[in-house]
Amino acid sequence: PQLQHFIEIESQKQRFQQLVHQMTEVCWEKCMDKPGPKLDSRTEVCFVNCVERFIDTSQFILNRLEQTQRSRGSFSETMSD
Amino acid sequence: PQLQHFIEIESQKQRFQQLVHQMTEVCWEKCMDKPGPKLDSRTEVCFVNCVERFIDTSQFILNRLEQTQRSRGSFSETMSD
Amino acid sequence: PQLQHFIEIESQKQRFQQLVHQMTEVCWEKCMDKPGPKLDSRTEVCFVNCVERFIDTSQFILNRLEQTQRSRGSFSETMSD
Amino acid sequence: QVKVQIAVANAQELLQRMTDKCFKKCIGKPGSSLDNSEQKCIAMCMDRYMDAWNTVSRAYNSRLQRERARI
Amino acid sequence: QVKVQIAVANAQELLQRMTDKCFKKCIGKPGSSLDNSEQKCIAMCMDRYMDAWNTVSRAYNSRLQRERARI
Amino acid sequence: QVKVQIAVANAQELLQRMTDKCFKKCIGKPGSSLDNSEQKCIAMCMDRYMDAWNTVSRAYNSRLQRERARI
Repeated sequence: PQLQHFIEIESQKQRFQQLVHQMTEVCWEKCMDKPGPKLDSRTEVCFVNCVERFIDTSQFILNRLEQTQRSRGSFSETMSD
Repeated sequence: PQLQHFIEIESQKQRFQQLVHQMTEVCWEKCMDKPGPKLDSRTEVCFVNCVERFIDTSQFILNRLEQTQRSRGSFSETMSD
Repeated sequence: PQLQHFIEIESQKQRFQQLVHQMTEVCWEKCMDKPGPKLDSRTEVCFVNCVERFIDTSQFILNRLEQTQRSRGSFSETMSD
Repeated sequence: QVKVQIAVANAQELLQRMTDKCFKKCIGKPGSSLDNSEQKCIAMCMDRYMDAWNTVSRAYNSRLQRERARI
Repeated sequence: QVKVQIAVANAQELLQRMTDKCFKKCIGKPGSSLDNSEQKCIAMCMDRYMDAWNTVSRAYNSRLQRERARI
Repeated sequence: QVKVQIAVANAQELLQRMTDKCFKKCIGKPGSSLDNSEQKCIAMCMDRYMDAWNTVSRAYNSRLQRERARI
Protein backbone atom coordinates (compact mmCIF):
# COMPACT_ATOMS: atom_id res chain seq x y z
CA PRO A 1 0.00 0.00 0.00
CA GLN A 2 2.95 2.32 0.60
CA LEU A 3 4.24 1.81 -2.92
CA GLN A 4 0.73 2.29 -4.27
CA HIS A 5 0.39 5.52 -2.32
CA PHE A 6 3.77 6.70 -3.66
CA ILE A 7 2.75 5.94 -7.26
CA GLU A 8 -0.55 7.76 -6.78
CA ILE A 9 1.14 10.87 -5.40
CA GLU A 10 3.73 10.87 -8.17
CA SER A 11 1.17 10.51 -10.95
CA GLN A 12 -0.87 13.33 -9.40
CA LYS A 13 2.24 15.52 -9.50
CA GLN A 14 2.78 14.43 -13.10
CA ARG A 15 -0.75 15.56 -14.09
CA PHE A 16 -0.18 18.82 -12.21
CA GLN A 17 3.06 19.50 -14.08
CA GLN A 18 1.53 18.57 -17.42
CA LEU A 19 -1.26 21.09 -16.92
CA VAL A 20 1.29 23.72 -15.83
CA HIS A 21 3.17 23.19 -19.12
CA GLN A 22 -0.07 23.43 -21.09
CA MET A 23 -1.37 26.55 -19.31
CA THR A 24 2.03 28.26 -19.52
CA GLU A 25 1.86 27.87 -23.29
CA VAL A 26 -1.77 29.04 -23.64
CA CYS A 27 -1.25 32.02 -21.30
CA TRP A 28 2.09 32.90 -22.93
CA GLU A 29 0.14 33.50 -26.17
CA LYS A 30 -2.57 35.52 -24.37
CA CYS A 31 -0.38 37.62 -22.04
CA MET A 32 3.14 38.01 -23.43
CA ASP A 33 3.53 40.48 -26.30
CA LYS A 34 7.28 41.06 -26.29
CA PRO A 35 9.48 39.56 -23.56
CA GLY A 36 11.01 42.53 -21.66
CA PRO A 37 13.85 42.77 -19.13
CA LYS A 38 11.41 42.06 -16.27
CA LEU A 39 8.01 40.44 -15.78
CA ASP A 40 5.98 43.62 -15.20
CA SER A 41 3.09 43.43 -12.75
CA ARG A 42 0.41 43.84 -15.44
CA THR A 43 1.69 40.79 -17.27
CA GLU A 44 1.93 38.84 -14.02
CA VAL A 45 -1.71 39.66 -13.18
CA CYS A 46 -2.64 38.55 -16.69
CA PHE A 47 -0.94 35.18 -16.11
CA VAL A 48 -2.69 34.66 -12.77
CA ASN A 49 -6.09 35.60 -14.24
CA CYS A 50 -5.38 33.41 -17.25
CA VAL A 51 -4.83 30.36 -15.02
CA GLU A 52 -7.98 31.11 -13.00
CA ARG A 53 -10.12 31.64 -16.12
CA PHE A 54 -8.70 28.57 -17.83
CA ILE A 55 -9.68 26.39 -14.87
CA ASP A 56 -13.08 28.15 -14.68
CA THR A 57 -13.61 27.40 -18.38
CA SER A 58 -12.61 23.78 -17.93
CA GLN A 59 -14.99 23.36 -14.95
CA PHE A 60 -17.81 25.24 -16.68
CA ILE A 61 -17.52 22.93 -19.69
CA LEU A 62 -17.30 19.80 -17.53
CA ASN A 63 -20.38 20.77 -15.46
CA ARG A 64 -22.42 21.71 -18.50
CA LEU A 65 -21.40 18.50 -20.29
CA GLU A 66 -22.56 16.42 -17.32
CA GLN A 67 -25.90 18.22 -17.19
CA THR A 68 -26.46 17.70 -20.91
CA GLN A 69 -25.57 14.02 -20.63
CA ARG A 70 -27.98 13.49 -17.79
CA SER A 71 -30.88 14.99 -19.74
CA ARG A 72 -30.06 13.59 -23.18
CA GLY A 73 -27.61 10.73 -22.82
CA SER A 74 -26.88 10.94 -26.52
CA PHE A 75 -23.18 11.74 -26.42
CA SER A 76 -22.00 8.68 -24.52
CA GLU A 77 -23.71 6.49 -27.12
CA THR A 78 -21.92 8.32 -29.92
CA MET A 79 -18.60 7.89 -28.14
CA SER A 80 -18.89 4.17 -27.44
CA ASP A 81 -20.26 3.09 -30.82
CA PRO B 1 -9.18 -15.70 -31.45
CA GLN B 2 -12.25 -14.02 -29.96
CA LEU B 3 -10.11 -11.84 -27.71
CA GLN B 4 -7.83 -11.01 -30.63
CA HIS B 5 -10.83 -10.05 -32.72
CA PHE B 6 -12.12 -7.88 -29.88
CA ILE B 7 -8.75 -6.10 -29.56
CA GLU B 8 -8.57 -5.53 -33.30
CA ILE B 9 -12.05 -4.02 -33.43
CA GLU B 10 -11.34 -1.80 -30.43
CA SER B 11 -8.04 -0.49 -31.80
CA GLN B 12 -9.74 0.21 -35.13
CA LYS B 13 -12.35 2.24 -33.26
CA GLN B 14 -9.53 3.98 -31.44
CA ARG B 15 -7.85 5.02 -34.73
CA PHE B 16 -11.23 6.14 -36.04
CA GLN B 17 -11.84 8.32 -32.97
CA GLN B 18 -8.33 9.75 -33.10
CA LEU B 19 -8.81 10.86 -36.71
CA VAL B 20 -12.22 12.31 -35.79
CA HIS B 21 -10.54 14.44 -33.09
CA GLN B 22 -7.84 15.56 -35.54
CA MET B 23 -10.22 16.40 -38.39
CA THR B 24 -12.63 18.20 -36.03
CA GLU B 25 -9.76 20.49 -35.05
CA VAL B 26 -8.52 21.11 -38.62
CA CYS B 27 -12.05 21.69 -39.97
CA TRP B 28 -12.98 23.87 -36.98
CA GLU B 29 -10.22 26.27 -38.08
CA LYS B 30 -11.35 26.15 -41.73
CA CYS B 31 -15.13 26.32 -41.27
CA MET B 32 -16.02 28.02 -37.96
CA ASP B 33 -15.64 31.79 -37.86
CA LYS B 34 -17.72 32.68 -34.83
CA PRO B 35 -19.75 30.02 -32.99
CA GLY B 36 -23.43 31.03 -33.31
CA PRO B 37 -26.59 29.82 -31.57
CA LYS B 38 -27.02 27.03 -34.18
CA LEU B 39 -24.85 25.11 -36.64
CA ASP B 40 -26.12 26.75 -39.86
CA SER B 41 -26.34 24.56 -42.95
CA ARG B 42 -23.52 26.36 -44.79
CA THR B 43 -21.12 25.59 -41.95
CA GLU B 44 -22.35 21.99 -41.79
CA VAL B 45 -21.71 21.54 -45.53
CA CYS B 46 -18.27 23.04 -45.00
CA PHE B 47 -17.50 20.44 -42.30
CA VAL B 48 -18.70 17.55 -44.49
CA ASN B 49 -16.65 18.81 -47.46
CA CYS B 50 -13.68 19.38 -45.20
CA VAL B 51 -13.72 15.74 -44.05
CA GLU B 52 -14.08 14.49 -47.64
CA ARG B 53 -11.27 16.75 -48.95
CA PHE B 54 -9.01 15.90 -46.02
CA ILE B 55 -9.33 12.18 -46.77
CA ASP B 56 -8.91 12.89 -50.51
CA THR B 57 -5.72 14.81 -49.73
CA SER B 58 -4.43 12.03 -47.52
CA GLN B 59 -5.12 9.39 -50.19
CA PHE B 60 -3.72 11.57 -52.98
CA ILE B 61 -0.48 12.01 -51.01
CA LEU B 62 -0.28 8.32 -50.14
CA ASN B 63 -0.81 7.20 -53.75
CA ARG B 64 1.68 9.70 -55.13
CA LEU B 65 4.24 8.74 -52.49
CA GLU B 66 3.91 5.07 -53.43
CA GLN B 67 4.34 5.85 -57.14
CA THR B 68 7.44 7.95 -56.46
CA GLN B 69 8.91 5.23 -54.26
CA ARG B 70 8.37 2.58 -56.91
CA SER B 71 10.19 4.62 -59.55
CA ARG B 72 12.97 6.03 -57.38
CA GLY B 73 13.21 4.04 -54.15
CA SER B 74 15.24 6.83 -52.61
CA PHE B 75 13.00 7.80 -49.74
CA SER B 76 12.88 4.48 -47.96
CA GLU B 77 16.69 4.46 -47.92
CA THR B 78 16.77 7.91 -46.34
CA MET B 79 14.24 6.85 -43.73
CA SER B 80 15.95 3.62 -42.68
CA ASP B 81 19.51 4.95 -42.51
CA PRO C 1 25.34 -6.64 -24.96
CA GLN C 2 24.84 -6.83 -28.72
CA LEU C 3 21.09 -6.49 -28.35
CA GLN C 4 21.59 -3.62 -25.93
CA HIS C 5 23.91 -1.89 -28.40
CA PHE C 6 21.34 -2.41 -31.16
CA ILE C 7 18.54 -0.91 -29.02
CA GLU C 8 20.71 2.07 -28.11
CA ILE C 9 21.58 2.80 -31.74
CA GLU C 10 17.95 2.46 -32.79
CA SER C 11 16.62 4.77 -30.09
CA GLN C 12 19.30 7.32 -31.01
CA LYS C 13 18.08 7.16 -34.60
CA GLN C 14 14.55 7.53 -33.31
CA ARG C 15 15.43 10.75 -31.43
CA PHE C 16 17.26 12.00 -34.52
CA GLN C 17 14.21 11.40 -36.71
CA GLN C 18 11.87 12.96 -34.18
CA LEU C 19 13.93 16.15 -34.14
CA VAL C 20 14.05 16.13 -37.94
CA HIS C 21 10.23 16.02 -38.03
CA GLN C 22 10.01 18.84 -35.48
CA MET C 23 12.59 21.09 -37.19
CA THR C 24 11.07 20.46 -40.62
CA GLU C 25 7.77 21.79 -39.28
CA VAL C 26 9.29 24.84 -37.52
CA CYS C 27 11.49 25.73 -40.51
CA TRP C 28 8.64 25.14 -42.98
CA GLU C 29 6.76 27.97 -41.22
CA LYS C 30 9.84 30.23 -41.23
CA CYS C 31 11.17 29.55 -44.74
CA MET C 32 8.36 28.38 -47.06
CA ASP C 33 5.98 31.07 -48.28
CA LYS C 34 4.37 29.37 -51.24
CA PRO C 35 5.57 25.94 -52.42
CA GLY C 36 6.92 26.43 -55.97
CA PRO C 37 7.86 23.94 -58.70
CA LYS C 38 11.42 23.67 -57.32
CA LEU C 39 13.19 24.26 -53.99
CA ASP C 40 15.01 27.47 -54.95
CA SER C 41 18.48 28.01 -53.48
CA ARG C 42 17.40 30.91 -51.25
CA THR C 43 14.81 28.72 -49.55
CA GLU C 44 17.31 25.87 -49.23
CA VAL C 45 19.83 28.20 -47.53
CA CYS C 46 17.03 29.36 -45.24
CA PHE C 47 16.32 25.75 -44.21
CA VAL C 48 20.01 25.01 -43.53
CA ASN C 49 20.38 28.22 -41.48
CA CYS C 50 17.14 27.46 -39.69
CA VAL C 51 18.44 24.06 -38.54
CA GLU C 52 21.76 25.58 -37.43
CA ARG C 53 20.09 28.44 -35.53
CA PHE C 54 17.52 26.12 -33.96
CA ILE C 55 20.30 23.94 -32.56
CA ASP C 56 22.26 27.07 -31.51
CA THR C 57 19.16 28.31 -29.68
CA SER C 58 18.64 24.98 -28.00
CA GLN C 59 22.29 24.83 -26.86
CA PHE C 60 22.29 28.49 -25.79
CA ILE C 61 19.23 27.87 -23.61
CA LEU C 62 20.64 24.65 -22.18
CA ASN C 63 23.98 26.26 -21.28
CA ARG C 64 22.35 29.32 -19.74
CA LEU C 65 19.93 27.16 -17.78
CA GLU C 66 22.80 25.12 -16.35
CA GLN C 67 24.67 28.28 -15.33
CA THR C 68 21.58 29.71 -13.64
CA GLN C 69 20.95 26.45 -11.79
CA ARG C 70 24.50 26.29 -10.54
CA SER C 71 24.30 29.79 -9.06
CA ARG C 72 20.74 29.68 -7.75
CA GLY C 73 19.58 26.08 -7.57
CA SER C 74 16.02 27.31 -7.26
CA PHE C 75 14.51 25.77 -10.35
CA SER C 76 15.25 22.13 -9.58
CA GLU C 77 13.47 22.56 -6.25
CA THR C 78 10.42 23.98 -7.97
CA MET C 79 10.41 21.09 -10.41
CA SER C 80 10.69 18.30 -7.85
CA ASP C 81 8.20 19.64 -5.34
CA GLN D 1 -13.93 -2.57 -19.01
CA VAL D 2 -11.62 -1.84 -21.93
CA LYS D 3 -14.57 -0.25 -23.70
CA VAL D 4 -15.24 2.03 -20.76
CA GLN D 5 -11.56 3.01 -20.56
CA ILE D 6 -11.49 3.90 -24.25
CA ALA D 7 -14.73 5.90 -23.94
CA VAL D 8 -13.28 7.79 -20.97
CA ALA D 9 -10.04 8.49 -22.85
CA ASN D 10 -12.03 9.79 -25.81
CA ALA D 11 -14.23 11.98 -23.66
CA GLN D 12 -11.13 13.41 -21.97
CA GLU D 13 -9.45 14.14 -25.30
CA LEU D 14 -12.61 15.84 -26.56
CA LEU D 15 -12.90 17.84 -23.33
CA GLN D 16 -9.29 18.97 -23.54
CA ARG D 17 -9.43 20.05 -27.19
CA MET D 18 -12.78 21.78 -26.63
CA THR D 19 -11.51 23.68 -23.57
CA ASP D 20 -8.45 24.78 -25.52
CA LYS D 21 -10.41 25.96 -28.60
CA CYS D 22 -13.23 27.67 -26.66
CA PHE D 23 -10.86 29.37 -24.21
CA LYS D 24 -8.89 30.79 -27.16
CA LYS D 25 -12.06 31.89 -28.99
CA CYS D 26 -14.03 33.32 -26.04
CA ILE D 27 -11.50 34.81 -23.60
CA GLY D 28 -9.72 37.92 -24.90
CA LYS D 29 -7.61 39.31 -22.09
CA PRO D 30 -8.39 37.16 -19.04
CA GLY D 31 -10.17 39.30 -16.40
CA SER D 32 -10.87 38.84 -12.70
CA SER D 33 -13.85 36.55 -13.33
CA LEU D 34 -15.62 34.66 -16.10
CA ASP D 35 -18.22 37.30 -17.01
CA ASN D 36 -21.66 36.64 -18.40
CA SER D 37 -20.85 37.22 -22.06
CA GLU D 38 -17.81 34.95 -21.80
CA GLN D 39 -19.95 32.19 -20.26
CA LYS D 40 -22.51 32.53 -23.05
CA CYS D 41 -19.74 32.39 -25.64
CA ILE D 42 -18.26 29.24 -24.05
CA ALA D 43 -21.69 27.55 -23.89
CA MET D 44 -22.30 28.25 -27.59
CA CYS D 45 -18.76 27.29 -28.52
CA MET D 46 -19.18 23.96 -26.69
CA ASP D 47 -22.43 23.17 -28.46
CA ARG D 48 -20.96 24.02 -31.85
CA TYR D 49 -17.83 21.97 -31.10
CA MET D 50 -20.02 18.98 -30.23
CA ASP D 51 -22.01 19.54 -33.44
CA ALA D 52 -18.76 19.70 -35.37
CA TRP D 53 -17.49 16.52 -33.73
CA ASN D 54 -20.71 14.67 -34.53
CA THR D 55 -20.81 15.98 -38.11
CA VAL D 56 -17.20 14.97 -38.71
CA SER D 57 -17.82 11.57 -37.16
CA ARG D 58 -20.87 10.94 -39.38
CA ALA D 59 -19.14 12.22 -42.54
CA TYR D 60 -16.09 10.04 -41.93
CA ASN D 61 -18.28 7.04 -41.22
CA SER D 62 -20.27 7.45 -44.42
CA ARG D 63 -17.04 7.86 -46.40
CA LEU D 64 -15.69 4.61 -44.96
CA GLN D 65 -18.95 2.86 -45.85
CA ARG D 66 -18.86 4.14 -49.44
CA GLU D 67 -15.26 2.97 -49.83
CA ARG D 68 -16.07 -0.48 -48.47
CA ALA D 69 -19.02 -0.73 -50.90
CA ARG D 70 -16.71 0.14 -53.81
CA ILE D 71 -14.46 -2.86 -53.14
CA GLN E 1 11.76 -6.27 -37.71
CA VAL E 2 12.29 -3.47 -35.22
CA LYS E 3 13.99 -1.47 -37.99
CA VAL E 4 11.01 -1.96 -40.26
CA GLN E 5 8.60 -0.90 -37.49
CA ILE E 6 10.61 2.26 -36.85
CA ALA E 7 10.78 3.05 -40.57
CA VAL E 8 7.01 2.57 -40.85
CA ALA E 9 6.38 4.79 -37.80
CA ASN E 10 8.59 7.50 -39.30
CA ALA E 11 6.91 7.30 -42.68
CA GLN E 12 3.50 7.56 -40.97
CA GLU E 13 4.60 10.58 -38.96
CA LEU E 14 5.95 12.28 -42.10
CA LEU E 15 2.75 11.45 -43.97
CA GLN E 16 0.58 12.86 -41.21
CA ARG E 17 2.52 16.12 -40.83
CA MET E 18 2.70 16.56 -44.60
CA THR E 19 -1.04 15.98 -45.04
CA ASP E 20 -1.75 18.50 -42.31
CA LYS E 21 0.58 21.21 -43.71
CA CYS E 22 -0.41 20.75 -47.37
CA PHE E 23 -4.14 20.58 -46.61
CA LYS E 24 -3.85 23.86 -44.71
CA LYS E 25 -1.75 25.50 -47.45
CA CYS E 26 -3.67 24.27 -50.51
CA ILE E 27 -7.34 23.98 -49.52
CA GLY E 28 -9.04 27.35 -48.86
CA LYS E 29 -12.73 26.67 -48.31
CA PRO E 30 -13.23 22.93 -48.90
CA GLY E 31 -15.42 22.43 -52.00
CA SER E 32 -17.36 19.46 -53.38
CA SER E 33 -14.26 17.88 -54.93
CA LEU E 34 -10.47 18.20 -55.01
CA ASP E 35 -10.17 20.39 -58.11
CA ASN E 36 -7.26 20.44 -60.51
CA SER E 37 -5.48 23.47 -59.10
CA GLU E 38 -5.75 22.04 -55.58
CA GLN E 39 -4.25 18.74 -56.74
CA LYS E 40 -1.35 20.57 -58.41
CA CYS E 41 -0.78 22.59 -55.26
CA ILE E 42 -0.77 19.44 -53.10
CA ALA E 43 1.67 17.69 -55.46
CA MET E 44 4.07 20.65 -55.34
CA CYS E 45 3.63 21.04 -51.59
CA MET E 46 4.45 17.35 -51.08
CA ASP E 47 7.60 17.55 -53.17
CA ARG E 48 8.76 20.69 -51.36
CA TYR E 49 7.97 19.12 -47.97
CA MET E 50 10.07 16.09 -48.93
CA ASP E 51 12.87 18.44 -50.07
CA ALA E 52 12.60 20.30 -46.78
CA TRP E 53 12.69 17.05 -44.80
CA ASN E 54 15.77 15.86 -46.69
CA THR E 55 17.53 19.24 -46.38
CA VAL E 56 16.84 19.40 -42.64
CA SER E 57 18.00 15.81 -42.21
CA ARG E 58 21.27 16.50 -44.07
CA ALA E 59 21.92 19.79 -42.26
CA TYR E 60 21.31 18.21 -38.86
CA ASN E 61 23.54 15.29 -39.74
CA SER E 62 26.42 17.52 -40.83
CA ARG E 63 26.05 19.58 -37.66
CA LEU E 64 26.29 16.43 -35.52
CA GLN E 65 29.39 15.35 -37.44
CA ARG E 66 31.05 18.75 -36.96
CA GLU E 67 30.33 18.64 -33.22
CA ARG E 68 31.72 15.13 -32.88
CA ALA E 69 34.89 16.22 -34.72
CA ARG E 70 35.32 19.14 -32.29
CA ILE E 71 35.50 16.84 -29.27
CA GLN F 1 14.89 7.18 -8.87
CA VAL F 2 11.34 7.57 -10.16
CA LYS F 3 11.35 11.12 -8.76
CA VAL F 4 14.55 11.94 -10.62
CA GLN F 5 13.16 10.50 -13.85
CA ILE F 6 10.01 12.60 -13.54
CA ALA F 7 12.01 15.74 -12.77
CA VAL F 8 14.23 15.09 -15.82
CA ALA F 9 11.17 14.52 -18.03
CA ASN F 10 9.63 17.77 -16.80
CA ALA F 11 12.83 19.73 -17.35
CA GLN F 12 13.06 18.30 -20.87
CA GLU F 13 9.48 19.21 -21.64
CA LEU F 14 10.04 22.76 -20.33
CA LEU F 15 13.25 23.05 -22.34
CA GLN F 16 11.55 21.88 -25.51
CA ARG F 17 8.57 24.19 -25.23
CA MET F 18 10.80 27.13 -24.27
CA THR F 19 13.15 26.54 -27.23
CA ASP F 20 10.18 26.38 -29.56
CA LYS F 21 8.52 29.57 -28.24
CA CYS F 22 11.74 31.62 -28.01
CA PHE F 23 13.02 30.50 -31.41
CA LYS F 24 9.71 31.57 -32.97
CA LYS F 25 9.69 34.90 -31.08
CA CYS F 26 13.37 35.89 -31.50
CA ILE F 27 14.53 34.51 -34.86
CA GLY F 28 12.97 36.26 -37.87
CA LYS F 29 14.65 34.92 -40.99
CA PRO F 30 17.42 32.58 -39.75
CA GLY F 31 20.84 34.08 -40.68
CA SER F 32 24.35 32.66 -40.85
CA SER F 33 24.87 32.97 -37.08
CA LEU F 34 23.02 33.73 -33.87
CA ASP F 35 23.75 37.47 -33.70
CA ASN F 36 24.03 39.54 -30.55
CA SER F 37 20.50 40.97 -30.55
CA GLU F 38 19.05 37.49 -31.12
CA GLN F 39 21.04 36.12 -28.18
CA LYS F 40 19.82 38.95 -25.94
CA CYS F 41 16.24 38.31 -27.06
CA ILE F 42 16.55 34.58 -26.32
CA ALA F 43 18.04 35.25 -22.87
CA MET F 44 15.16 37.62 -21.99
CA CYS F 45 12.59 35.27 -23.50
CA MET F 46 13.97 32.37 -21.40
CA ASP F 47 13.82 34.37 -18.18
CA ARG F 48 10.27 35.50 -18.89
CA TYR F 49 9.22 31.96 -19.82
CA MET F 50 10.63 30.72 -16.51
CA ASP F 51 8.78 33.54 -14.70
CA ALA F 52 5.61 32.58 -16.53
CA TRP F 53 6.07 28.90 -15.65
CA ASN F 54 6.61 29.75 -11.99
CA THR F 55 3.67 32.18 -11.89
CA VAL F 56 1.36 29.64 -13.50
CA SER F 57 2.57 26.93 -11.15
CA ARG F 58 1.94 29.10 -8.06
CA ALA F 59 -1.48 30.31 -9.29
CA TYR F 60 -2.60 26.77 -10.07
CA ASN F 61 -1.36 25.57 -6.70
CA SER F 62 -3.22 28.28 -4.77
CA ARG F 63 -6.38 27.53 -6.75
CA LEU F 64 -6.15 23.85 -5.82
CA GLN F 65 -5.66 24.80 -2.17
CA ARG F 66 -8.69 27.12 -2.19
CA GLU F 67 -10.84 24.38 -3.73
CA ARG F 68 -9.73 21.81 -1.18
CA ALA F 69 -10.54 24.28 1.61
CA ARG F 70 -14.04 24.75 0.20
CA ILE F 71 -14.87 21.07 0.55
